[in-house]
Amino acid sequence: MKHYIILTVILPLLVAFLLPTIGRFSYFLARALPPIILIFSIVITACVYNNETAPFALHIGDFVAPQGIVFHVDSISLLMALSVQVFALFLWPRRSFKLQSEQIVSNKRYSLMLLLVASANGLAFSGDLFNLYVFYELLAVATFGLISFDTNEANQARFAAAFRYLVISATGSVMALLGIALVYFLTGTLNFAHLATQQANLFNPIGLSAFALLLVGFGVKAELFPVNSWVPEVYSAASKKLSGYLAGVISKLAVLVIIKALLFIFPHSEAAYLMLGLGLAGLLIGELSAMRSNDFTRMISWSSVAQLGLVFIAFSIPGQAGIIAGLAVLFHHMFVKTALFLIAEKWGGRISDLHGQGYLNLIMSGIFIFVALSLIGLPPLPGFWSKFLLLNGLAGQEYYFAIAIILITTVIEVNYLFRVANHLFSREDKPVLPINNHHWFDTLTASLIVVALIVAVWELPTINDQLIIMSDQLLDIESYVNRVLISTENGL
Amino acid sequence: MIPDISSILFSGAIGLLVIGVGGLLLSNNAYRVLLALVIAEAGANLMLVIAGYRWDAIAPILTGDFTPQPMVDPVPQAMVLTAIVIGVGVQALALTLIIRVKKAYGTLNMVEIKKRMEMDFDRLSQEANQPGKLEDNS
Amino acid sequence: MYQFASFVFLLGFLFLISVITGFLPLGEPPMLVGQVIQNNAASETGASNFVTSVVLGYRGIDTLGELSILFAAATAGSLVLSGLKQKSIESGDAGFLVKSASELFFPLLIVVGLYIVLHGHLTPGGGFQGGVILAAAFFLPLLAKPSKSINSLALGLIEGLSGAAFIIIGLIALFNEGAFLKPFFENGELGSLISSGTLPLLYIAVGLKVGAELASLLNLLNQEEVNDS
Amino acid sequence: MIEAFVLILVIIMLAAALSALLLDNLIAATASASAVSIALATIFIILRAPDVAMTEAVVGTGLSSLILVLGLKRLKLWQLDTQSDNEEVK
Repeated sequence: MKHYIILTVILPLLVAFLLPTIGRFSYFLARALPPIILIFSIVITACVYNNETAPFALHIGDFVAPQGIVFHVDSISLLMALSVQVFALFLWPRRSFKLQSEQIVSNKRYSLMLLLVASANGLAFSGDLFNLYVFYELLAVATFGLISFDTNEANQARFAAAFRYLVISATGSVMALLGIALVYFLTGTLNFAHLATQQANLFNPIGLSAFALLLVGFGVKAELFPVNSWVPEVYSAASKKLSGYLAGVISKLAVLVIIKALLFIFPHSEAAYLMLGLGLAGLLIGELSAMRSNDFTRMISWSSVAQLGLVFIAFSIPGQAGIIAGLAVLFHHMFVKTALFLIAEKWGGRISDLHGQGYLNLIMSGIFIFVALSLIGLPPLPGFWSKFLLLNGLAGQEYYFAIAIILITTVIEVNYLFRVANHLFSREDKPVLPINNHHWFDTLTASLIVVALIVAVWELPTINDQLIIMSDQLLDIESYVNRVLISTENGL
Repeated sequence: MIPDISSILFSGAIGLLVIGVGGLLLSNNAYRVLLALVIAEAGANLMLVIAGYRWDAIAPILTGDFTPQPMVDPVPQAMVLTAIVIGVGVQALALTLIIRVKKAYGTLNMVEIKKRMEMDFDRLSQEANQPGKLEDNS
Repeated sequence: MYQFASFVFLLGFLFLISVITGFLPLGEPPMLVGQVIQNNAASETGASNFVTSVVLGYRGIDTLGELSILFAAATAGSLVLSGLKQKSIESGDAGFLVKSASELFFPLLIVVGLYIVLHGHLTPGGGFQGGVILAAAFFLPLLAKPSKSINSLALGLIEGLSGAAFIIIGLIALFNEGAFLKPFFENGELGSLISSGTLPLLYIAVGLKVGAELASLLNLLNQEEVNDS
Repeated sequence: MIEAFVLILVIIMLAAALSALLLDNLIAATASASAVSIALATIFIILRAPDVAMTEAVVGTGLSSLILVLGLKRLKLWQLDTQSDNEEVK
């Protein structure tokens, strides 16, 4: 059973390779196959999750670690993979064409989407630095292709946005490759478990620089502060469902990679301070820019930068408190941001154009109010608990400066989110624009997210237990090393 | 007179990296940004190969009578193989994007492209909620 | 302002990596992983080129990811250019020299490319290098006769099937041997052409895939826009 | 002896890299970028990495330059005359 978890990476790749060819013979098959594969890999992931076998290490090709590549499967990576696949299924691009010639284009888009899912799964599981780099690049290339697809030909900005994103991302990749080279210079290995045993070699300024280079490199997708100028451009130019997927789910996988690097390569306070500083800068810049923007999409893009800043601040708290707070903020943001981008699908223009829409579309505006309240952190919504855990952890470390900034930015958050709410329910005597209603499936997905958040309030103790289990597994480096490096013969 | 080999090699890698990253940051022409990217990637690759180099060792290929001798580390070489091919794929994709940007905006100047893009965003933002816009289907 | 900030960053970057490399020892790598691979690779994979055993054996999934990146780049590239009305360049045939050279070199390049692919586990070279040469071989006639175009259906078929072949070899290993991409044929005699288990098969798949992807990328860039306005 | 050889190669490589960014003519810049690859491939051979050297030579010098040249042609920048190119560069 254990080895079949790799099918979640392999099968999407296989189908993606064959999809353009299949599509030439049967368009129906090409449309039906990707969701079937996604459901199949969801079933596999869920089975492994329920089987209580996790955590375990999967040696690809049965080569003994650290020579071979290892997939390390634990609760957090299974949960991330599960969310990647489930969100992909719900945010799957709808059919857009009827013309024969354009079906091919549509198939290519499905193909890229499958590559995106496969690489995200790979990022969740992989336990090897260079393998992570390869999956990260695959994710980037698939993203560039998906961004530059739009049915609205008037949207020429998407190419410029994709190109500028590519330049930033490629610069980040060069930095990450340099970081990998430095790590290899110092230790002669790339396996995380093996690196953890070599930490003494890395505890010097060179190790810190290697970590900083990796942070910048992998931080591009995680919307980290100095390399996040692509965020509002890409999310404005790309389709909103894709933006929701990138902001909600994909950025979290980049965060997970950085956390792994922090725990296994450089678990020292200097690295944590670096992350804290960059996170605070991202939080401030994100919230201030969100307040200044007049466009709904742009506003939630900047707010996404700010939220990921919060995630980095949380993970920079040493010890278990930091991991728990970070995971809570991370999962909360995953749901909330996806819902916000689903709302932006039809309301993506100027905020002032939205006035009066709340009365026309009560469901969506209700969802918006609920999600906004959770994002701000109104008790007893899940957002409150995640922010509470974060502030608690910061207070434990006496980072009062960070607490002050978080509280100030919360006020800013209230300001801009309620500006939108004011427009939605404004009683001003202006004509209400006849905006199309959201597609029923998007409304359903957004409602499901709200239901999930409400259930989360009832199930708080269970979630707390799960978070503790996950953080225990992440922090228990010794048994991680044992699982990966000690022989695997009995695992078959 | 001649500096020792390690400083020569390292300065080669550093030079390529700095020239490449500098070009990425400071170039105004989109095509030149692409060339800078090629150079920066070459520098990172050279760094990786240097990481596996070993004095008085042979290339990691068994020849002759297959007696084991000290060899240079094969792992970074395998990684560089992968990185080179990845680089070429990204480069080709970047070129297609440049072609579309040139077609759309008629310029390769990065500042100009950014300006035109922001203008497009403003226009899209205004049009997004106007009646009669295309039924978009993402 | 931006220029100044970039300049400062660049100076800092230069200083940082110069200082770092000053402390790095050249020529004395720790060889933690590399040494073990040198001791075991010949018996575990049977390839005398250790880079090949790392690329296809120990790090096989990296290579799969890399093939996917090339595929993604070709797919995304055609998606980017798909909105343009385009056609093959119609600038007439190239001169006599290019035409006869292409006819002369076409079989030669195919043979060289296949040789390099097939001997990847013995000598330097392999699927990537050979694949690039194969792509060049199929692109050469296009340079000579620009009005011709590559059969995109056949190219797509090779693209899809060779990539699938790599994965299916891995899946056979998963279902028979219990681990993805585990080499499963006899290793054979070290240094002979038919040796090292499934690695040559994998390299053939890699070569075809790389060749097909790069040929389609070159074909994509060799079009020209129709001026409709 | 080998030091002198490597030194010359590195100097050629860095000069080519600089000229790829500074030359006004984009064709010359592309040619310089592929000169970087040639020098780099030679350095890889000296570093006992024949596989990498071969890939760098085939991919970096051949394929990558071919892709860049095709792109230049398509961008209508394939002009040997620097004068008209200047408008684009500045």
